[in-house]
Amino acid sequence: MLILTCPNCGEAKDETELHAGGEAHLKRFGPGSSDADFEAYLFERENPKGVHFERWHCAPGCGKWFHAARCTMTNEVFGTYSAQTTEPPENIKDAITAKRPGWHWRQFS
Amino acid sequence: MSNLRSFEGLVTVREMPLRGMITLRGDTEVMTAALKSVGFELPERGMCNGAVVWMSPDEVLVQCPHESVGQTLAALQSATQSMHALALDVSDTRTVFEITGAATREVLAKLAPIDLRSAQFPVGKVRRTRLAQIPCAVWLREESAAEAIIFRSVAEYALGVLQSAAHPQAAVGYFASNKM
Amino acid sequence: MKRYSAFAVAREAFRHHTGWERAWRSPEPKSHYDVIIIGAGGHGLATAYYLGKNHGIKNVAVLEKGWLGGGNTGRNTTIIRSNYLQDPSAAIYEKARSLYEDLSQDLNYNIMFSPRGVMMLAQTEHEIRGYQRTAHANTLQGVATEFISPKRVKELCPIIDISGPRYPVLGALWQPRGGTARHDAVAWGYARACSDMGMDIIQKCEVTAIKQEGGRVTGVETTKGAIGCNKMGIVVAGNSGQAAEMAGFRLPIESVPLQALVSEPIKPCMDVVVMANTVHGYLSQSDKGEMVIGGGTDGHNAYTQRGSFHHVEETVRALIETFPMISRLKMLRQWGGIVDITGDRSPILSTTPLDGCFINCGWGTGGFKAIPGSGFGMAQLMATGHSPLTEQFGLNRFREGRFIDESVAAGVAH
Amino acid sequence: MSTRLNTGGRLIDRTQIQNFSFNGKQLSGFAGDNLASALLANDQMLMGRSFKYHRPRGVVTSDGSEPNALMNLGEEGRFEPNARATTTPLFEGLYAQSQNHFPSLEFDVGAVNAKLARFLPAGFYYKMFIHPRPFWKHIYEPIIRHSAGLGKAPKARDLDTYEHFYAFCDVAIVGGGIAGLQAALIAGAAGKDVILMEQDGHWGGRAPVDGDIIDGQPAEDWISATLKALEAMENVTLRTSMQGSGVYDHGYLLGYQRLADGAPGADGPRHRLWRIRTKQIVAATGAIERPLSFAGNDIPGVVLASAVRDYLVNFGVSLGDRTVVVTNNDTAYLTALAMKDAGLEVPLIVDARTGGAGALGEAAKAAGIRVETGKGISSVKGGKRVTSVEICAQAGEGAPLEEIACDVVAMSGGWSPVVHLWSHCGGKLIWNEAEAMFAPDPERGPIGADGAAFVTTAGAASGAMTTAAALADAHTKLGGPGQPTPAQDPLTNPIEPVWMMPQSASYKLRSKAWLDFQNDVKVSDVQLAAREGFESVEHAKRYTTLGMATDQGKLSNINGLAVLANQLGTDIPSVGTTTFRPPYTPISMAAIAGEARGEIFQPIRKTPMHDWHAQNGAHWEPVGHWRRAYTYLRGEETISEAVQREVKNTREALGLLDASTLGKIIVKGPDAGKFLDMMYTNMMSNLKVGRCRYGLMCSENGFLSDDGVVARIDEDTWLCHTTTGGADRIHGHMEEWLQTEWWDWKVYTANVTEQYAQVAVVGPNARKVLEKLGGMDVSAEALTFMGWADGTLGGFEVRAYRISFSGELSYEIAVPAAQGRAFWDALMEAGEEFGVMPYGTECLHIMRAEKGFIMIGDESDGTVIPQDLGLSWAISKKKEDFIGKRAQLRSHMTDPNRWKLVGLETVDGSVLPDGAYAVAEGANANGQRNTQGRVTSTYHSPTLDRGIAMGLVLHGPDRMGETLDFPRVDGTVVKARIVDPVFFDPEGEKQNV
Repeated sequence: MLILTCPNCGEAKDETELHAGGEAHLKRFGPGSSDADFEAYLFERENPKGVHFERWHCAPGCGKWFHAARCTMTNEVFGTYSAQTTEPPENIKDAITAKRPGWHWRQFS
Repeated sequence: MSNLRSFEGLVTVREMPLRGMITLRGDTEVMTAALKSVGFELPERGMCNGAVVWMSPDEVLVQCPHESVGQTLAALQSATQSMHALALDVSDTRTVFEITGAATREVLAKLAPIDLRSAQFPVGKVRRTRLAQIPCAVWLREESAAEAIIFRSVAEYALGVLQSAAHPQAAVGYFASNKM
Repeated sequence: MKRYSAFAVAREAFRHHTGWERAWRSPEPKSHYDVIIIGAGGHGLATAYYLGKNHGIKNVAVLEKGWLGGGNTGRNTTIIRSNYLQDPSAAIYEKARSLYEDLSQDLNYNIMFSPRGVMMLAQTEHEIRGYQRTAHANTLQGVATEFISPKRVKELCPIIDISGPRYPVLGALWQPRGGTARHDAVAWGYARACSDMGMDIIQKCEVTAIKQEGGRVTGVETTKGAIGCNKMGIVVAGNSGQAAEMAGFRLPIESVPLQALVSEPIKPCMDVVVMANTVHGYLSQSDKGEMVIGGGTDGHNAYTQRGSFHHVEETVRALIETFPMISRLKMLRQWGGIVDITGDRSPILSTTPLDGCFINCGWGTGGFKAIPGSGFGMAQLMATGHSPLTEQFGLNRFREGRFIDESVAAGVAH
Repeated sequence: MSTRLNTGGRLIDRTQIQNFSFNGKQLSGFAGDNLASALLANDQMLMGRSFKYHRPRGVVTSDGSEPNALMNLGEEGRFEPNARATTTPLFEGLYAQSQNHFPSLEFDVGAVNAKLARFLPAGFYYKMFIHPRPFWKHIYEPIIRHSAGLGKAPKARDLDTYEHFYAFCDVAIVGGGIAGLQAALIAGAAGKDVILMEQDGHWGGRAPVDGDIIDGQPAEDWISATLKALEAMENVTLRTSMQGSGVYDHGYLLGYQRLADGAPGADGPRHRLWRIRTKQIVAATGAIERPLSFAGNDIPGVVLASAVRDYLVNFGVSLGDRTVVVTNNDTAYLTALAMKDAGLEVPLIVDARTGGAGALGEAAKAAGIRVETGKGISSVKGGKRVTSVEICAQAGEGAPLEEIACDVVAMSGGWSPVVHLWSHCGGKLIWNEAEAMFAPDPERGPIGADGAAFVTTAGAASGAMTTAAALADAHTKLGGPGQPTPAQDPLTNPIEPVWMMPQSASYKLRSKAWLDFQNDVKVSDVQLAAREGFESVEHAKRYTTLGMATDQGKLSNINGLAVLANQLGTDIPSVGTTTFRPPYTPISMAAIAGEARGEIFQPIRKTPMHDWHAQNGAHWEPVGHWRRAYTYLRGEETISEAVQREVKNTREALGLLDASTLGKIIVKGPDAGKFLDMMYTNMMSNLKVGRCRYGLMCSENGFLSDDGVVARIDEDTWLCHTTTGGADRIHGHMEEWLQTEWWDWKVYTANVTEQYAQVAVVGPNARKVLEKLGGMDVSAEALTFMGWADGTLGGFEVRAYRISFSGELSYEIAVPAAQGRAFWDALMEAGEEFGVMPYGTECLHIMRAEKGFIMIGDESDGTVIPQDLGLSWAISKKKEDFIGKRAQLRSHMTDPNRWKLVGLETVDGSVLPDGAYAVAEGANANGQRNTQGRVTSTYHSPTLDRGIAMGLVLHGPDRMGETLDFPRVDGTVVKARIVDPVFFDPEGEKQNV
């Protein structure tokens, strides 16, 4: 039963007040993209045992999306942050490094 | 409207008469300016200043007498005419139940997964959450009075779960206001 | 192998059961096998079994990082059915179901297949139409199902409140030869039979790397040393993503906890398996008398094998609505397993970008019922390069947009 | 015999007699009793039958770990199976029956199984019942099922109510023994918000029973003083009869509060399930005494030593006149002393340790009790009650040295810390060799959101097994100030592990030495499992069913895995434990569901006109949480007749549909047009103000997901209609893209679905009724097809859309929701002269099918793309991109062999079966019949008076006029012709008037 703090409304939200939205920081591929890129965009998901970046929807709540960095093995939460970004902010990456030295996720580390 | 619903139990629950409600969306500056034009202030995050309910970083719910909603809406729309903003009359969208009594926090705590201890939920705070299985904005108007703002289609359900939670023989006695 | 029978049990009874052999050997790994199967769950063991039985490939090792049958095989709600809508699904699940019919005799191990019948309740107009469509499809697929009336539902399962009030039962898709089996016994029975064929089941042996040369798989590194192979099958639900990463490719899979629970045992009151998809709950009664309840998956990836309590709450409250008697039972135990969910929620049984390496994964919440069919098809694919059972379940379908979507009928995934 | 003594019983009130019924016998006890103590007071030691062999069973514990004394409790709507007598408070009128026997508890024919025990070793059913195949389902399984199970199945609907409570605190302490009290005192004094819960009805745990001295005073006094101090703290909440049942991620704790189990029928909830979020959980859950494994240890009268003591001290109940105590540790001496002190006989203490006890040994001898050290019990004699024990050397094979008559055997095999709550969320254990127990490894606790351990244990749960150590542990764990509270108890000598008694017991003895009482698992079973290769502790558990009974191995697990380790020639830590899963002891399903039952099982969404529908014959259809009228029944007509009537009337006169549930989303901003062009497959940016356009939405995976009419309100505002089920989903979909992909686009959305009541006014008389209401110009010229206008009608402020899904002249009129009912009434009244009738969703479906309009959820099912449905006209060729466009370019999506939408009409005019498939020649490689199409929706058209259908067919649009075979499920075939899907008024003459 997770609790995640929505960075938009500032509330510590119970899992039942949130909706999980899958992997964060996907890059959209539209018309003109290759079959492989499009397939990867839609289906190939990071599925790590450990540090993961994911999207959450604060609903019922302020209705905003946000991102969380969480460990899939322990449910430790390294931080939550704005969804309006293409990569995890430095403070989140630092927080993870402090707890999980040597971590990496896609091109981030 | 004479058929407003109510009941008494651990708390008193009353359906509030139709109220003017306007959804206003915009960035902080836009909302501040627009609210100022009708004599209101932008509440702090997560708070309600009586008239205006903070809903989201770019959304507030403006409450006013039902008779004056047209006027207020027009004023907000005109104040934001040249800006990127949205102001809509949503007075009919929601139903408001008022909950009063010493067990106000307790009854809400049976239905909403939120921290209602007074230090964490001071008077004036509003929290958008769920009331059992429906979305709800809970506003603690006074120490022993709250308003639950819910969608009108589920008003009967809301009343039903409040009634169950406020069963006279179901006191919990957890909060300072009605400690057991 | 000494045969199991009532006579054998009687014989042993008079010598204090000292004559029983080990159900399976506990060998050290050899340096090379024709085939390595990674994962000694039901699917992995069944694959090995049919490689030996159907294709004569017996120089096989099944590697297991923990104990055999210790993953989802031993954690599910043991439902067996094949009333699927789409042809590829119906084919593999019906193959599995028909193999289950004779599996106890085939393995000389009582896996307690109990074809007590499975019904999927229609509680909305939409579900009625979905199940009628499924019944039509099943007729053409050779799967014996029928759409039955609420009255018949009540006769078959008296503890259902068909009158609602919220979701009255409007009918049901009924598969009389669906049912349940003893989940652990399926793994044990296959393991015993594999071991008897000379295959090595190596427990507590974790694969740490997959080796390849020139784009072809050559073996594995394990916690018990390097082991070579000509072909490899990866059958590791809940760890598929990690295994694929070792083999150098990616999967359209996310891993999430799935929960189940049982009540305390009570005297028999329910002779069928019921799935109520409107309210998202499955219910059957085990031979011990426990009411076995399956629920939903978490929305977020996790490997914690527990999951969030609110899913239990949602499932229980929904089932009480349709089965009021559950209200006064007590929950004895809840648990979770990790299931692999694919992009279309149907499984993957496929060749992979790595030559000689095959993968069987993505069964989501529906793997147990498929075990014999999955093993049968997978063995055929690995031995011959082709199986009609697995053909449509290839990895390439995600690129082509050729999905096998079972949720279309009435929101029933697996 | 067991009986009530004349004195003693700290928990009972002898002035309040309570009558109860057990197996039809009228008995009585006292207030404060539980059912077990009351039965024992009435010499009812036999309380149940075991699961497999139906052996007679008596109570063995005094708490929730009880495996034997399970009851069918209560009747009808308040019946509960498997109620533990040990945790069921006695009340006036209690009605209990023992379980799992036929015909009676005393004479159970199922006990024949016990005679066959040698044929029923662990795993016997895997080896038997294999042939012949049908016998398992029809013969063997029914017999096994019938003899298994425990309590009866409830039949009546539950009469009680339940609720949840969400509490947040700093420290939640589970266990109201001395460690829990001490922890609460420290946390409370430090100003933290504390919840302290105790599963029993009273505080203090074992300390008062065991006569501990705390802070120089009797434990009872210290407990009272501590409680008084805690009650004075505003920040501390104390609850009894509340169990900490389960620990979940991020500091989530279930508190199972039994409010009315001692007073069934009382007004108010029976159970309350607390869902506590706390920064720290302190499991002060104590320890459970283990049985010893000797032959005959399951015979009624063989009871845990601590339980014998509990019944004596707490309830003034003696379990028997002559108690033999058998132990491997000091604590059982307390039982011997207590019994002796109460004037009862203790002929012998059998201590397996060669050294015996220290101070307590001396005390026993001083009290005149004979103590034999280095000895064990070789077997217990008796049937339904212990009659004697045979004593042997613990070190040997069990040759009897002496037989001693007794009616109680009080056994203690040592203590296991209750580590369940520590373990639920991943806390790890370490084996403590000196104390012979698994205890929490403080270095590896369960990880919380912040990465730190959020559960600690305190007291015996930590493995602190003396009173002083328990208090000191609580003090340390909670960071108490100064020195820990001093305490004394007489325990001095260490335990010596005894996993089998005697050490080298023969097979005969081992096959009579029970590990799991309820499931009938014996030492010999676990040994057999290990020999057969079931070496993992999980394998052994599942093969033998050890620990799978209703006590979940609380009594049996450690003993069982020690036997397994021995058999495997390894040590206990390498065998490890099975996984601890919630709940700690079973909790009611009803408490889990909480208030959600009956009327408030789920929300029902109601439109402003809902009550009118209900009062006018609505036959409801759930659509999401909405209730929509499927049709309105009049008089005696059937549903189908009502639907046909509504269609006819709407086509010929005037129909009204409550369309309020359709989603309505405002999209506004400088980039709104650009945004909607991405959302819809069509172009929306070029829609003119005042006009409407039908639009399609797809998922990014290309499949059709929703449709609806979009109206342009002003230069930068659009209103998007969605399907009923789509309102929240599509609004969420829009916001998701705006927030997570195009966050720099200037667009605001608002879901205004509930702001409006919307009525479809449909039929040849539609304009007439609106003109009669009057107020705005709704003429063909002023409000053209696919136009909209604001205005008034009959004094209501409305927005009128001239759109049609039926092929009729049709308007959809939106009014503010609060006026919806009044507006509906006005329409009904004004429409009377024009033949107005309301119509429901089925009529809507038929009318649109007659026109060949697709329906989301019928023609689309999540696998269909707009191109399949002949909707290419609604897919913009000009746009570079929209959601789903790229997906629709994949090879399978552009495959010319995709099935395409056509109309289908049966050759004989009948209605095609819903969901039927059109067969093609031959079968596929899996032997499945080939198909070439399917029915997506099918109706009897009252307008055309024959069956009409739509379907998806291979190359369908190119095969007009061809006939297809649609087999029914019974094997007969319906023949249907491929036709144009527009069955009615193809030129659109009726709607364009």
